[in-house]
Amino acid sequence: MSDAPEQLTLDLEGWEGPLDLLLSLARAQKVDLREISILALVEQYLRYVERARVLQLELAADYLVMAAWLAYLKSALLLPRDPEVEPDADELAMRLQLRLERLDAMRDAGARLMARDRLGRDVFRRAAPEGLRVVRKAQWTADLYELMTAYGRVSARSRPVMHVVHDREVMTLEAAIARVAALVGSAIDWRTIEAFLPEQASVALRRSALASSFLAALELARQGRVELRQEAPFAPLYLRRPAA
Amino acid sequence: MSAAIERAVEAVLFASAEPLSIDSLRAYVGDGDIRAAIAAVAERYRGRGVELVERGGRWHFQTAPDLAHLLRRDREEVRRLSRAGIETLAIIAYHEPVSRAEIEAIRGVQVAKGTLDVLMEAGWVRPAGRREVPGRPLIYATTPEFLSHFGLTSRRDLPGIDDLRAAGLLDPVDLAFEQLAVEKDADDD
Amino acid sequence: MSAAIERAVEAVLFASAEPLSIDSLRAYVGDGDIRAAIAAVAERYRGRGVELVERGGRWHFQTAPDLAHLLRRDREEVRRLSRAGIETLAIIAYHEPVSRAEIEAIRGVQVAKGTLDVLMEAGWVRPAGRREVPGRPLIYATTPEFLSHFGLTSRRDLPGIDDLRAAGLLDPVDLAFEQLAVEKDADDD
Repeated sequence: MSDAPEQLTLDLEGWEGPLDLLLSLARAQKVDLREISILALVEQYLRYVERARVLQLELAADYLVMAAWLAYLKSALLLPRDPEVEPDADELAMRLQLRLERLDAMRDAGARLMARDRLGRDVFRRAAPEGLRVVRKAQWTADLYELMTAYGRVSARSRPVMHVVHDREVMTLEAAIARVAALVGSAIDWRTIEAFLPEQASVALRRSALASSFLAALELARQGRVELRQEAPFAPLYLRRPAA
Repeated sequence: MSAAIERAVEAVLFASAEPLSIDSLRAYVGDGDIRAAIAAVAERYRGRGVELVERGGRWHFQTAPDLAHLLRRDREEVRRLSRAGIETLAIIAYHEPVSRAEIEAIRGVQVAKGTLDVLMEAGWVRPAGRREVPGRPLIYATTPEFLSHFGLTSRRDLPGIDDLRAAGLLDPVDLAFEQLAVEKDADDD
Repeated sequence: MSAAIERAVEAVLFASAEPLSIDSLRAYVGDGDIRAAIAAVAERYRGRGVELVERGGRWHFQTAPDLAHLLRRDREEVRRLSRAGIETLAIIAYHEPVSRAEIEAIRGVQVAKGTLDVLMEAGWVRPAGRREVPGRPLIYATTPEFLSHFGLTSRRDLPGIDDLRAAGLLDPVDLAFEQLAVEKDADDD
C-alpha cells in the first residue's frame, strides 16, 4: 500500500458525499457501471477511508456511516448466503449499483446539457428589439419567484414573531394523577385506560386527557399505587388497584 | 467564401445592441469584403418584414416601416411591481383576507394607498368586504387573475414557510441592509 | 396574400423581446395560417447567420450556433453553475416534476440551501405545485426559459432522454430493482 502511489488524492473537499466518492472510484475501474465489481469497490472505499483515518483527516460523519455499511456489505457478500437474512447481500449490492448508475446518468446528462449551444453564450437573440405593443397582457407584471422572495423577506424581517397559543382545553398531569388515583381506588377489576377519561369532553380534551392519564398511570405504577397490563404493543392498556 | 462573410455580417448586426460601422463589423467578422457582404445582405432582405438600413455610416436591422402598425415601440407599458407592491401582494396572498392595518403590521411599514390601487389595477387584488370590528375596515383578497398570472392552480400551491426556508429565501441576509431598504421604500410610497 | 403574413410574422418575431407562441403571434398579425407562415420564414432563414427556432411551443430568432466564436467576444459570461447546480438542474429536467427528497435520493446528499434558489433566480426552474402524498412536498419543474436557454425545442429534445428512459435510468431504484427481479424470475423459469 505504502510503496504504491495513491491513485486518488485524499482531497475530500472535492467529493460531494460518499455516493460521489463511490462513483469516482467505480469510474476508475474503467468498465461499464453495469460490470463493476461491487466487492472491489467496497474495498477501495474502505481503504480510502482507512488512509484518511491514518492521516488523521477529519471525515464527515456520512463517510463513516457509509464505511460501516460497506464493511457490513462486504462481510455479507463473502459469507455463504443465509436465507434468513433479508434483504440479502446481493440485493444490497445491486441496489448500490443502481444508485450509482442513476447518479452517473444524471451527471452525464448535466454535462451534455451544459455543452449545448446556450443562449447568451453561443447563440444570441437580438440585443435591442423594438419591442411589441402589449396586447392581452397585464400592464403590471411580476413573477412567482419575486412573490416568494418578497414573502421570505417580509417573514425574515418580522421574525421573531410572537406566538400566540390559543386557549386549549387540556388536562394537566397533576389533575390526571389525582383523577386516576381517585378512580382506581374504586376499581378492583382490570379496566381500560379509556374508562378513566372524562366522558363528557370535547375531542381535544379527551386526547389531552388520554396523554396525561397515560403518564399518570406510569407515575402511579412507579409509586406502586396502580398495576398495569398490556397484551401487546398498541393493545388496550388495563389498570387496577394493586392486589395487595 | 463570400457567403460565409454574409452570414457573419448578418449575425453580428442582428446581435448588436447598436448600429455598427464597417470598421466595427470588421473587428468581429475579420478580413474580407465587408461592404459587398452588407450590400448582399441588404439586397436579400429588401421587401421583407425586416430591413437592413444605413444611418450615418452605421448599419442596423429594423422592422419594415410599413408594418409599424403591427408593433409599438413603447415597451414602457409593461411595468414591474415596486418592492412595496410585491411585498404587499405577497402578504395578501398568504394571509387573505387582510385589512390594510394588518398588512402594515406584517410588513412593519406603512402601505401607501397607491400600492393597493396598483394591485387592484393589475387585477390581482380585490376588496373582499369589511372586517366586522370597530371602524369596519375594508379587507382585501386575491383574484383568479392573480392565480393565473403566477401560474398557480390554487393558493395552496404557494410555497410554505418551510419551503421558502429550504430554498434559502428566508435567510435574514444582512438584515440591517434590508431594513434600510424598506425604510427607503416607505419614503418613496 | 401568404407573403403578407410571412412578412408580418417575420417583423413581429424580429421586434419581440420574447419568444412568441402561435397564439400571441396571431394577436399581432391577425387571422391567417400562422403556422404555415412560420414554417416558410424558418425555411428561408435556414443556413443563414440568423435562424428561426422553436422553444417549448414559442418561436424566436437567434444567431446560428456555428458563429458563436464571432459573437462571444466582450459579452458577459453566462453565470457558471456549481456541480451541485448542474446535477440538480439535470435531475429536475429529466425527472420533472420532482420533489427535493427525490433529488436528494438520486444525488445522495442534501440539496444545499441556495442551489434551488440559484436555478429559480436564473429562471430555469419553478415550483410546480405539490405532490399529493403525506407532507404535500413542493415539486419543481423547468420553465420555457430553460428550453430557450439550452436550445431545446421541447423536453423530448433533452440529450439522450429516450435512451435513459428505455434503460430505466429515470426510474427510481426501487422500481428498477423490482423490474430486475421480475426479469430474473422469468429467466429462472
